[in-house]
Amino acid sequence: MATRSNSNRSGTVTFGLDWLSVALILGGVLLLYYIVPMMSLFLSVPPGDILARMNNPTVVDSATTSLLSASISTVVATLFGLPLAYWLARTDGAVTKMVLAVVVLPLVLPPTVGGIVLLTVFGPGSPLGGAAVAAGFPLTRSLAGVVLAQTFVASPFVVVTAKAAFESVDQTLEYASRSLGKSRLTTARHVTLPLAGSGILAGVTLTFARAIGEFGATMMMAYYPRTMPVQIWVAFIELGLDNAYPVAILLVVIAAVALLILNTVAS
Amino acid sequence: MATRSNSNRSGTVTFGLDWLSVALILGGVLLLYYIVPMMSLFLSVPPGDILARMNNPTVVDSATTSLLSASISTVVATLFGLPLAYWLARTDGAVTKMVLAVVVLPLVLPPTVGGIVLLTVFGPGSPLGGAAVAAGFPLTRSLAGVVLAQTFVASPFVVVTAKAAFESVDQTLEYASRSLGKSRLTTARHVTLPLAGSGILAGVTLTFARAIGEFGATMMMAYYPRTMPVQIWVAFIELGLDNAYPVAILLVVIAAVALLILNTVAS
Amino acid sequence: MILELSQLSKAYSQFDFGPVDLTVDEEVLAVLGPSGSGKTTLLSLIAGITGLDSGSILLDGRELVGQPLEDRHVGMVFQEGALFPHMTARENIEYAATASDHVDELATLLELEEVLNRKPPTLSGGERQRVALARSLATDPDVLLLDEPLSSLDAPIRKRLRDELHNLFESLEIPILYVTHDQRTATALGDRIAIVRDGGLEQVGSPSTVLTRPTNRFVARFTGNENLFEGSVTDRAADGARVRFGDLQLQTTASDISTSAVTVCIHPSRVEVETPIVADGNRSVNTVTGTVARWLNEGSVYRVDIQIEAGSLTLTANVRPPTFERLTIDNGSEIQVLIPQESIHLIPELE
Amino acid sequence: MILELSQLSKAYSQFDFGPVDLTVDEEVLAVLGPSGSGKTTLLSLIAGITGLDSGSILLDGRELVGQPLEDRHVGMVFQEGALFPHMTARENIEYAATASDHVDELATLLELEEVLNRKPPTLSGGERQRVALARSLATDPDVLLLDEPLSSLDAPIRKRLRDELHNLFESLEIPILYVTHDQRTATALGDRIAIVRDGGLEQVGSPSTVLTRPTNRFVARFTGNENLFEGSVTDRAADGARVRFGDLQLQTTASDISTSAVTVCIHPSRVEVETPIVADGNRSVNTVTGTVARWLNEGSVYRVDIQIEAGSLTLTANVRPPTFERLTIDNGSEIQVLIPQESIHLIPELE
Amino acid sequence: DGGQSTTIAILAAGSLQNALANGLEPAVDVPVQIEAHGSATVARMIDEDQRDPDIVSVADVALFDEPLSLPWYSVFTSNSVVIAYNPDTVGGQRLADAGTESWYEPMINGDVNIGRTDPDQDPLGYRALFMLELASRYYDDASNLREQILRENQIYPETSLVSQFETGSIDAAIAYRNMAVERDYEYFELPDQINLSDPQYAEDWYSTTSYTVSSGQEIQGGLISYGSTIRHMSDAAVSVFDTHTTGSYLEEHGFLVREHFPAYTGEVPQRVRQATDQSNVNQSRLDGPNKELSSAVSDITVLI
Ligand SMILES: [Mg+2]
Ligand SMILES: [Mg+2]
Ligand SMILES: [Mg+2]
Repeated sequence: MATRSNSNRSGTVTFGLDWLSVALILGGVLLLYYIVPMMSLFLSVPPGDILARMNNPTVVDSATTSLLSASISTVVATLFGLPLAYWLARTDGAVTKMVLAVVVLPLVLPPTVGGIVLLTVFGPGSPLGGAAVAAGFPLTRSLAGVVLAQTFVASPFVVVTAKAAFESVDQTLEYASRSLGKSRLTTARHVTLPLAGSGILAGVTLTFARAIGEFGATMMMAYYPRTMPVQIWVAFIELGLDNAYPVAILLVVIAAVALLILNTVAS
Repeated sequence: MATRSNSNRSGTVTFGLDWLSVALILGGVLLLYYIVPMMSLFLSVPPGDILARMNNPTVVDSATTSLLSASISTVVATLFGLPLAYWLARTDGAVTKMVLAVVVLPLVLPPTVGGIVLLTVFGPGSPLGGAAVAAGFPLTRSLAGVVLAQTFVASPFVVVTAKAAFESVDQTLEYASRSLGKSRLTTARHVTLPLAGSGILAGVTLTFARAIGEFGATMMMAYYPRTMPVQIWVAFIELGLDNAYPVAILLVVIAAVALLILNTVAS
Repeated sequence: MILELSQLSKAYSQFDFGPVDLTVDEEVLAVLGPSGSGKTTLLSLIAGITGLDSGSILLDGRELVGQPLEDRHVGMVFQEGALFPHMTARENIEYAATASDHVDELATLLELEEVLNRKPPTLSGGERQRVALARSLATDPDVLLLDEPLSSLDAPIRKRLRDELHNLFESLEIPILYVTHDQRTATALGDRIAIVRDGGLEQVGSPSTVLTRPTNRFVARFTGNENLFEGSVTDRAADGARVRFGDLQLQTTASDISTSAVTVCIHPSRVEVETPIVADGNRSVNTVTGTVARWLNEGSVYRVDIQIEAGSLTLTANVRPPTFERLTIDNGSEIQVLIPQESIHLIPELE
Repeated sequence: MILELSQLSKAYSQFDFGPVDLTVDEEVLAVLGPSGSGKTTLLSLIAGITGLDSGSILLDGRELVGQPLEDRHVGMVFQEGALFPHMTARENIEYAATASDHVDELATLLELEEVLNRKPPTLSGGERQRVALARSLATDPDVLLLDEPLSSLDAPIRKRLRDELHNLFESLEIPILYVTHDQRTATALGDRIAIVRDGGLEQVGSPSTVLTRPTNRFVARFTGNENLFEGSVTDRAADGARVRFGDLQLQTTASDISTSAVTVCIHPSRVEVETPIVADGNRSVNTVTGTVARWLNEGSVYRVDIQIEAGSLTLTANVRPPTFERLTIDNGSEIQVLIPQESIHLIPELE
Repeated sequence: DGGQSTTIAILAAGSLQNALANGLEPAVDVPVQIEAHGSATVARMIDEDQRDPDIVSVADVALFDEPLSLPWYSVFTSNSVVIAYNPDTVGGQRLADAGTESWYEPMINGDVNIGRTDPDQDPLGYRALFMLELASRYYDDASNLREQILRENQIYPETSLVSQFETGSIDAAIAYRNMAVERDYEYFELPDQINLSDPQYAEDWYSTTSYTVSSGQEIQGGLISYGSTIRHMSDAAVSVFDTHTTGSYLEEHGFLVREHFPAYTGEVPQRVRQATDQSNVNQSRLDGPNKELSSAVSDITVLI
């Protein structure tokens, strides 16, 4: 019997190893698919050009706007998204599924269309937008507009990811906290959030990355103040790729550094 | 003592309930922020207009292209992304973190810029793209181009989400399967994947949604064959919003139905 | 403090809990039952973790139903401790403490000084449970609920902690519900024991009553009464009934049996295989002979299955190691079995 | 089949396992130790779940080290069963089965026919463990490893399953390692017992040897020997040494004690408080008197702490309920304690 | 020939999209693929090798010299600058009330939110500036309209401008005539002297205004002229180009076809000239003889 099963089993090994290699190759190919274009981008510009742009006030302004708006959008998305994610995580049923569907829908809309639709709601011609303009706080062509656009496009990620993170926190710990006389808020702050931390961080990371890279909806809601993606587009149209690539590289570097800091500080 | 603690505790209650309401309101506001623009989109067009577009061959073609390309992109992203996600989930250390960073970076790049960078790698002028054209399988202005663009932009979501899903599968179950003499592949197919199923499904959903809504990179890589986002763009620059909205609504409806079917079939 | 539960009930899709009526004074009530019987549900309802369908929970007259769990002042020690894994032991206790000097007091009481700065994953099971207990006590609860705190512990630690809890519980003057599936823990810690089955109370009483006078077969089996036989009462007298089961006919001291059909219940720890020198004239003993069919060394005790010669009955006896060795018991050995009259408990069988 | 482990070792950041040498024949080796002692690590190394640092694992001469776990043909029953939650019981077993008729055979053997179509979350703990066992056996393993399969079960079910396993194991002619932290389970199931502590083997031997002749204090305490005292040998004779501890001086049958300093070890189940009629002339008994300091009803047995009058020693005795009642034991009662000479085990204390 | 397939790819200015898709495409037998972006984007995409169309058409022939440098092109149609307004908004209504003759008054008063495109990126953007400059001179009671009316916050990208206008975010837009015609916007036609559509004012009048874009180029005012060229010569391309530059669809879509169109610049391939001449004769659309008007129609001179 030992002989039978041994031969049988060694057959499985070879097969299994082959498939393991195939799997690793598949993953590697995808990784290359991310890396190669990124490398091509970085190699296309002499480092001097990038440094030169770092002194260009327009670029600096757009970098400031991008960092600021993406940070605010991420904070807003997180602040508003975590309660929604928590509710989704702790509830079951048809309503939950429908709400989750609603959260995913903004992703389906091309960002440009999303931006246009946001205009109908927040543009100066809409009641809400008009009132905001009257109050001296216009919701388009302003940092607020950038944030509204980025939040619409990027916030679903933190909601979906944080939902999964909250689901992984043992509810018993929350009951334990509350049975110690702590309110829901205290419990959320001291128990649930820290424990869902790494998952939430992943969602925050995705949201920040998507927000800082957002172009279509931002362009519609707020061509000014210019974010880096808009600036890249403008640079491209004005003087072509050689002009646009350094800004794109700066965007990638700034975003990478921001994400690195975010992930280092948070963990 | 009972009196002291009672008053103490009822103070906490009021506070807690208040904050609970605040949290629910925050979540509700975000939900409204998704729903209202979507409603405004749907209400802006008489249903007849939408039905009329469903007979327009250009729109039908673009719907077919979108569904097909987003499906292929999702399959490709999943096929290549799951091994990567699995590796990320089962490995720790600096390399893992760097790889995860690489996965997130495509999100940072504005999609249009991503599309341009992909052109430099896969365009007819590049060695790879040239060879592909010579082989009769052009990587731009083709379904392949659409898939390449959508995959670049949308695949990170399935990787990040599936990683979390794989992490939630008890590794003991994998050991149990392998100790029963099953290869890694058999174990992955019969144990890990089904158990990570709902998380992977969430990632697949995000990827499909993002892929079918992708515009910037797709437009650069493949203006033809037209996907629905490109068709929306064309309709818009032809005759403005009234012309574009019905197509946008169709896109949302088609994507919602596709996601519904995906989620129903999968679970 | 007194805790009064009345008509507590909660329906699940696969399981109905209650209605349960129960009053717990300043005492330890051990809640004993198999897994899935509703022990944890009972605690969850009292703590407010699970909402109830109907019923009332009065704590010194204060109605707890409708109050959120954070306002009930009910301390709960969860099965695996439910310590916050991102906080040290000290932080866990401090998080709960109403006064900060409380922490060190409790740490001393529960011998936790050494581990205060360690995080839960690095604590042993016993340390974890003591921290969880300290954390619950730090809130000065009006009621203490414990959900199988010892079930995951190693035997020697379990034994030691059980002793410590015994002393601690006596010093707390609040109602304590202690859930366990281990009959020995329930017996050792409980002032009273409540046997739970399928969401209802089967029997509530002192440990010795529940153990020696179970009211039905389930309680009997769950408290280790392995010798259960269908029998019938043949003769009723003032000083006890005679009962027939299999081919045996034995004298008992049972006097108030209403039915003829009974379950005869003889705890293995009360079956003797050796006559003591301190023979006691007042105690009458049934004597039967049998053959050893099987034995199992269980460490502190040997479990010996004895085939009774008068019939096809198998009686299980717990035999102490010295006795086992002295009688050189082995499969097939003949053995004399002594069953004290008062050790035969009769459970009336209603149709 | 024979399993030979040599110099097996594995270093973790907080814990070093091994080096361990162990040979397991076609027998049941119960591996007993506290949690965190390395029991699961031992099984993981054999199964190939954990890579080892050094050492060799020979199965009938075949080297397992370096082989992936799927090729080792080592069956493992995980602590909580590790059943695939998305498959029914039948699918779990079929997944593993080399031949399909195997499934029904095993289902019959382990009495699983009724539950084959149910999914793991709906199974009781005992059913779950039996399915896990059936699944492992379906692969016809060359070695069977079981990691505390009974630890989460209710007492009555645990007892029943233990009996079933006992019979099943006898029919399998392969090496079986059965990990547990429960001394009674180890004693009942093991042909031999290995005591594990801090990643090393403390003692390997038959259940009665390990229980009555522990080689050190740790083994003694872990096997329930609560009466451990520092003592010194005062007199060595061919038929046994005399030992002094506290103010007591007792005769033992120990004859090969090399040191003067010893730990005196008397298992509570071997301390008697009643003289049997079947007194045995060959067995000599030490008699001391004491006062009951405390007693605890543990269900099948009373644990009685006895203050020995001759000194400040407290001796714990397990007393059967009938004896307890017969002697009307209570706090403060005077009591005569009988300690058979052969029940006093001396552990040499090396400096 | 140069075409790899029989499908002809046209990369064109966004304002041509509708005319090409619904006017040209049905009128030709050859399958065409139309892609439209802002004219500057079109030029960039070709210059950066992201696009390789058979025919390229832009709304500003200056782009054919820089960044593109193409050997020849045809100027085939014109457009005019109009003021489109949204009568449903308060500001739009004020504009409607003011009427064609004094549209600039509510703008000066700040009662109207107007939108325009970026003069640094888009021909329509600087043409709006030229129009206002010319209007300041043309209307007696107007002066310094550029300074009085223009704010930076009126600038939107081309596509966004339409969205803003249609969603009521802006009351009025400085737009091309064809956009207003095709989409049924309410609009004011402006006098030929300021609408940049009449060749007779090009040389002496339109050219008196200029704007320096951010890259330093100074752009002079001139006629709005759409230029087109064939990049990959083939029979199919020539046939499409012919209909594209001489078809009657242009007027139907609100473009202005002047008598001297199409006019050629550079070394025009003979087969192209033959094909288009033929069409013009057959359709009798040209009143006068076909002549090269390069000086008149090269409306924009790029001064470095
Ligand atoms: Mg429970
Ligand atoms: Mg246990
Ligand atoms: Mg273990």
